[in-house]
Amino acid sequence: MTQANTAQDAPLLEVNNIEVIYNSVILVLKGVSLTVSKGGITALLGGNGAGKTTTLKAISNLVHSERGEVTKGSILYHGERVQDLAPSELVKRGVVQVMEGRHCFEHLTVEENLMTGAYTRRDGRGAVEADLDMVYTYFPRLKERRKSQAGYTSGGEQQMCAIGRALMSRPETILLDEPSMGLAPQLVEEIFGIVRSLNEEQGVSFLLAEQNTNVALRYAHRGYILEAGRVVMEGAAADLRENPDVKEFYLGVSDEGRKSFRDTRSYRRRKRWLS
Amino acid sequence: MIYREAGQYRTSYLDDGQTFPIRLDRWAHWLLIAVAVLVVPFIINDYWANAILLPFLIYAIAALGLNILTGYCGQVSLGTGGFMAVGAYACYKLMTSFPDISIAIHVVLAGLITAIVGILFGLPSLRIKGFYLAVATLAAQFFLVWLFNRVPWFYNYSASGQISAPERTIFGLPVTGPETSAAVTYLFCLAFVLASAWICRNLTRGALGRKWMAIRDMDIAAEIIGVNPLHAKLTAFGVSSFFVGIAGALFFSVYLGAVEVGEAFGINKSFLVLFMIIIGGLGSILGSFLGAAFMVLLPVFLKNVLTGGLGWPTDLAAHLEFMIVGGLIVFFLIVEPHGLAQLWRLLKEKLRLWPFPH
Amino acid sequence: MLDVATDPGADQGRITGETLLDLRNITLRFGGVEAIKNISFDIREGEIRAIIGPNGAGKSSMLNVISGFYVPQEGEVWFNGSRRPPMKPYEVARQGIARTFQNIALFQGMTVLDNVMTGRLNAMNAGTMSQALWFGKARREEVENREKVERVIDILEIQHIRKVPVGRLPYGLKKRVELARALAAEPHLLLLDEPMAGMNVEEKEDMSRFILDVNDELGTTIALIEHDMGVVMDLSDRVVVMDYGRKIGDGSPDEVRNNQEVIDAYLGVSHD
Amino acid sequence: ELTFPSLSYRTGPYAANGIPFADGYADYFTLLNERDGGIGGEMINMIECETGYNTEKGVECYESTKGEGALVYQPLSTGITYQLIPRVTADGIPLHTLGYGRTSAANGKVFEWVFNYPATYWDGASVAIKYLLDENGGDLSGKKIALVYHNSAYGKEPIRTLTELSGQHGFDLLELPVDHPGQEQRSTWVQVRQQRPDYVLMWGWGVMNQVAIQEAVNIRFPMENFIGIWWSGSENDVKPAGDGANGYKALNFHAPGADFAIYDDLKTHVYDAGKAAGAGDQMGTVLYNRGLYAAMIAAEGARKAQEIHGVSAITPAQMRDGLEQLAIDEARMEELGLGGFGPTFESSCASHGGSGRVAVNQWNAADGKWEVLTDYIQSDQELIGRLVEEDSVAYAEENGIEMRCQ
Amino acid sequence: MPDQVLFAIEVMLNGLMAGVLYALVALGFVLIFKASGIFNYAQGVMALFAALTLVGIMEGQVPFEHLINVVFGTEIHGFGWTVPALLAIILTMVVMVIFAWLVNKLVLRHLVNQEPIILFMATIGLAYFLEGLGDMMWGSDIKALDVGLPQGLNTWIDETTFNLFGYGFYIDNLDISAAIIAALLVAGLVVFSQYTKQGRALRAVADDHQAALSVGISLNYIWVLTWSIAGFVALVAGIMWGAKSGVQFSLSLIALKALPVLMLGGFTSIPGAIVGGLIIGVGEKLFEFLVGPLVGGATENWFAYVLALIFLVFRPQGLFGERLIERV
Ligand SMILES: Nc1ncnc2c1ncn2[C@@H]1O[C@H](COP(=O)(O)OP(=O)(O)OP(=O)(O)O)[C@@H](O)[C@H]1O
Ligand SMILES: Nc1ncnc2c1ncn2[C@@H]1O[C@H](COP(=O)(O)OP(=O)(O)OP(=O)(O)O)[C@@H](O)[C@H]1O
Ligand SMILES: [Mg+2]
Ligand SMILES: [Mg+2]
Repeated sequence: MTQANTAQDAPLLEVNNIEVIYNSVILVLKGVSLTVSKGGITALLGGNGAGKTTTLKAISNLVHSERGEVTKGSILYHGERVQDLAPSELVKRGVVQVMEGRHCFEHLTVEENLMTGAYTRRDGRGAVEADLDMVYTYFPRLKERRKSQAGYTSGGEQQMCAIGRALMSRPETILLDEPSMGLAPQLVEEIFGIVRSLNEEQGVSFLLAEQNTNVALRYAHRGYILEAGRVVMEGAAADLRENPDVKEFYLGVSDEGRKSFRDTRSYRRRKRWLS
Repeated sequence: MIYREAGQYRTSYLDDGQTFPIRLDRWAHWLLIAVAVLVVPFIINDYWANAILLPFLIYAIAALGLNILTGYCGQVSLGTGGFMAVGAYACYKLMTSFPDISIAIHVVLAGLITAIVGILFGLPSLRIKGFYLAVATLAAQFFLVWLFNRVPWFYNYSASGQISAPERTIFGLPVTGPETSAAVTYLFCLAFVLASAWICRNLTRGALGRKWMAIRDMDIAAEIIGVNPLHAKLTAFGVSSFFVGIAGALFFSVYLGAVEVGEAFGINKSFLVLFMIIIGGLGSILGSFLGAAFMVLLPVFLKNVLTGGLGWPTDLAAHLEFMIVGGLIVFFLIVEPHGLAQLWRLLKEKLRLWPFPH
Repeated sequence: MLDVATDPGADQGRITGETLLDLRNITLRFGGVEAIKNISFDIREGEIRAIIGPNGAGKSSMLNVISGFYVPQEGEVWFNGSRRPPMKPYEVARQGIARTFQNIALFQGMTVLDNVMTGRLNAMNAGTMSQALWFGKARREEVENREKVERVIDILEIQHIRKVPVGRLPYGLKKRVELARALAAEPHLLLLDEPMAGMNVEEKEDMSRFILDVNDELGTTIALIEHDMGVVMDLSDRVVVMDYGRKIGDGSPDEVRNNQEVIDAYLGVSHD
Repeated sequence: ELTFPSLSYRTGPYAANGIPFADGYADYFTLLNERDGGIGGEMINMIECETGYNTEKGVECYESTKGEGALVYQPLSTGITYQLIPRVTADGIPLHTLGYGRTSAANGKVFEWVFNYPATYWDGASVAIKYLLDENGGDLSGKKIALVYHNSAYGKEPIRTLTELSGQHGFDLLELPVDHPGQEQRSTWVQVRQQRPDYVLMWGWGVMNQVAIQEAVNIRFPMENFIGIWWSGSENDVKPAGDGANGYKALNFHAPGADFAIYDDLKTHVYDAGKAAGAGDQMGTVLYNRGLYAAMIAAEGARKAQEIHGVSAITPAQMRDGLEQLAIDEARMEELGLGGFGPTFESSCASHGGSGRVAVNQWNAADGKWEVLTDYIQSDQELIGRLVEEDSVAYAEENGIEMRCQ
Repeated sequence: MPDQVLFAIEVMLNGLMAGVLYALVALGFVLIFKASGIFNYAQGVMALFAALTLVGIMEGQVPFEHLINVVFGTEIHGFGWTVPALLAIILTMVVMVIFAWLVNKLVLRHLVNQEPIILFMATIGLAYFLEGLGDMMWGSDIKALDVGLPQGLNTWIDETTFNLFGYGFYIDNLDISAAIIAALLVAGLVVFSQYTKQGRALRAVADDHQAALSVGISLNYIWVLTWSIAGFVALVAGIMWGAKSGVQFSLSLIALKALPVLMLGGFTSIPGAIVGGLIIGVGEKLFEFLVGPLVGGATENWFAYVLALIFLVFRPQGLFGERLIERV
């Protein structure tokens, strides 16, 4: 949290009290509000089914393609209402999402996958090639596999491919859905390293939904905790890390230091804020 | 407020697996069957039987059959017409070779013969998947039609090349041939429909049904957790063809009385039944009925409204009918891509939440 | 099965049984890519065996070899003391090997209950006729197996979503349902491919508990791929480390943790 | 009121052929209503019902109209005919299949309710050969005749007759089936080109006709040696091939064109009154005339029935009597404004098949119209009688029908 | 050379030509499948509609003439002008683009991210609609279509081969033009789909609608584009087949001839459509020539499928289709 602090106050993306309903019957988000400040890294935390993915999809407008709808509230980007824009329009404005669960184009080669990321760009071949090289330096493994069909690469390789693809559009804001999932520990650190350097060097803002709370809170500036479709806690990342509940339930450390996974005894425990 | 699950407890696993978990549904279902069996036969006339109910019932059986294969097991088939033809010709050969045996038995045997043919043409499904599999079933479709047209033995060497159903009775009442009464043919087909629906329901709620659905949803994973794809696919082909064969036999013997293979069982029939199950809902027994109703009843209804009611010239009415049917298909898909059955289910889900939407 | 006291210290590195599965000199190639290069290791009866390694190292491919989905070009698989002849995956499953998948492979169109019931398909063999008429064996089997499945559902705490189509579930729950499906088969050997990806610590703790319980109570042997080192180190008895298709380490968690090659290729900084 | 249903097809694959027929059928009845106030004082109520050439819709049409006192059905499709034969027999409603349907229904002893005059497919086959015999000075031995046919019950109809005839006259018969719908016939015509038959006969329908004629033009098969059955002989079939089709021949049992007195009446009472059916642009085409002709026979049957039974509002059973005692002679046709329009024929209890007299027409591409080439030629009644007898007796036995008219 | 061999060669050549014509229809399917994973059942009807529109424009027909006459009691029969072929083709193309736009706007947009079978169903609805609309707009009579392409036996080939073998081969001029046009189309489309950005986007869309949206590909744009191109291909197919048989309802049934071609070549491969067409064309003609007479003929319909089936058993994704990704 060094240089980024300076620009952090201007809100870039505002989500005000949105509700999302799938199939017009399943209410998933029950009033979620959050802001992503310009040049900030914002983490969205929460258990399975809390609605992180749905929030990101609501922002990028992909909920429509899952028969979901934002029924209440508003989403503002640069102060402008964006919830009725087509997803491609949003990408043009610089918001790109890395979807949960890889979603590579299976039949395209890794390199073609990356090139589709540059679909909306108009700044010429050279710039695109340069970025391709940049992605390859971030993920050397991709370079090795660049001619194979993405469908036949390993889980982690697909994850890198999806992230690389998003980088290719030179976004202003990236919505990252569980980037660390299925990646080797070393690579997780690397990816967050990339996030930080993009953020600091190029001013890219991030909204990242992440289960790996530990790492996420280490890199983020701000965090929101979502439970059952509601924001239950928010604050600066550093503060959250100190919160005893967060510590116990999200970081897996209790007062005595890190617990062994063998030590967990009971299945049902209550979170204090949910009583 | 009546439509609720709450307060209805189930005490055994069998209870839990029953077809209609909600009491109101169950009652509605029995009421419907009671009306179909006890009331309709007394008020039915030739028009309702021959023009509306018979085709509806018979197509419902065919749709059930195809739904097993395509809806439950995920194998796209465009050979329904050909398999119906097998049922029809098998039934014809049986009827004429063993005139003393009950027609009901002939129909079932025709189903079994079709099942064997179906299994045979199902063999390529082991290697060929998705839309590509359609080629195997299309080969069946065209080959079977060609065969029945080409080999005179199948139509008993009649000069016309058509097969026509001689009169056969059940309990002394004619069910085939010219002298049938509306109520008898209706009840005969209804009996087959009810039995088919019940059997389909049983098959799809048990182990076999789960095998099929596993293959449909993800065949590789299914194989890895222990489903033998050969067995699952071929049983689906067999069971499916069995019902389709029965539908074909009834279609020929009870409904039309005389058919020519190319005309009655052409590729259009395959498409028609496929449309029924997609519109009605893949992998849904109710969907088979809804789809059959949609594709059989809607055109008749539109025609009666447009020419009978509004007095349009028949050609404009027919064109408009096409446009409306097409438009409605698209409309329903947009409202609910998973077919009428799913639409119905969602409606009920909403009803259950009513009056508090969330 | 709940709350069984286990002494964590004693568990680690415990003596386990006979060799259950032995992989000998496995080599697997896809066209030009050599995904597995001459790897051998064994899994003993009753142990929790972890397989770790960087992305694309060939871990999932290894599981696929074990479950018969990939046929290695070279090498032998010994199971239960005898060499396994070439087999179809479903035959392997019938020998008592169940698994979960890295990219969730649930049956999207079915409810949770039905999905878990598919785990019991191999135990259900009523004839088509009996099933069609829902009479006799089919009916009996359904109830018996349903009971077993309900136990698994109870253990994994997914009762409340029993009737929900799996397509609607969030990622983490899907993983749990997959585990339930594999468990329902009452396998001898359970293969888990990143069962805890996409879970937060709390959920991982739950999952760990489930895995330990299964291992303790039912004596199920478990092979586990996981990228969370905490989990791997805490749960497993022995660890194999793969890198670029090669085996670079094999031993107790402690041994592996301190192996320099492993640190370089995979762990980066050493994890506690 | 006299009810005549018209099971037409103005949509579907054969719409182009169904429309003119339905128009002609309708216009004739309109004319009778407008000019004469119906038949024998009873107005005509024509109910049109769209079948789309689909058997199931045909059944629906039949069931929905039969309750309205329908006097005679003209189903206009072989498939629907076969459905309806048992049904009309049970319901006691006459069925007229004008030059199509089940040939052996010509035997009224077996098929009480079915009429297929004035000519059948077997008559057609016989006349075609007779005509060719004529052209060749009475000798066809050593000649090769190809039959290009729609691979269906309809297309296979003439084979039996032609086989008999080839035995009699010593010509070779080459059978060339074309599968429905018949858009691609290259291999058929390459074979024609290789085998060099002297003549080609065609039993085609729908798009098959157009493609066959186009292909024949392409391979430069002499058009005058190419003869189609009456369902392969409309303007629709030849026009797409343009000038190349000039000289193509087709059988017909009525005349083409609008040079008949009745057209004057139609013009004043129907067209100019804005009462023409359909788009009103089909006058004088072959199929329009055929519709007209079918309606004329139905009307004459009704008239006859009224005469026999002395009532004006006849029942279907009385209509049957009328149709069964129908006698169309020159004088009557002249009266109707249709002098020379069709062959004369008489029917009786035993004979429902007409006189079996058929003419050959030829297409004149330059003028864009069909020309009558020959008189009505009598078919080989002895041979056809025998074949009809065989087939209908088999049907009677199979269905336990007792012979009537004994 | 013995006669039988010469005949067989002639049959084969004609099979090749027929294959090209099948391929023309199959191409339309391939395009849409490639760009959206949709099996477009309406392709055949689109060919019919395009051809009807072309003839209608050329002959100055008033759209919905019959309907207007019935509703308003008027007596309209055409504008009374004719339009030159080239201009009519351009105007028809405009109509097809509008059609593509409407399809996207009214149908596809609402079905993003649905399974293939559902999109397939939507195209069935479309086919029904278009079938009714086409007839209502332009009438159901058979229309001769002549855009000036030569038709009939090619004399040059006939004479040359006659001089060589003593037997002149029959090759239809129309088929030769079709072959040339098909070659051009295929070359163009291959370049478009393999080597351009839009082509890549097209294939991406077919793989995963959501992911395509997420990288900023506008499905609307891609779909209007491909449906327009498919409309163009349909028009070409309509012209070729229409010239053979007149423009009429049955034209929509040519789709059935394209199906085995499509499956054999692979749903996603443009060159596959051509190669598949050639194999099917030659295969079915030769089979009919050699075996047909023994079994009573008319074998072409089913043999095409059996042939495709045989190939598929060895290559389940078709000759050139993309390999099915089978992984867990
Ligand atoms: N397409 C859909 N239709 C119906 N319900 C859905 C759909 N997608 C998600 N849901 C429901 O919405 C809720 C929130 O899901 P979401 O995927 O947003 O959670 P998440 O926080 O991302 O969880 P995870 O960490 O497991 O990814 C879940 O209960 C899920 O069942
Ligand atoms: N069916 C296949 N065809 C071609 N290449 C394959 C196939 N399956 C796996 N590979 C390749 O083999 C290598 C090993 O893949 P595998 O999925 O086993 O990796 P992994 O160790 O599970 O990695 P991750 O941790 O990322 O899941 C990868 O480079 C992958 O691209
Ligand atoms: Mg999520
Ligand atoms: Mg893996």
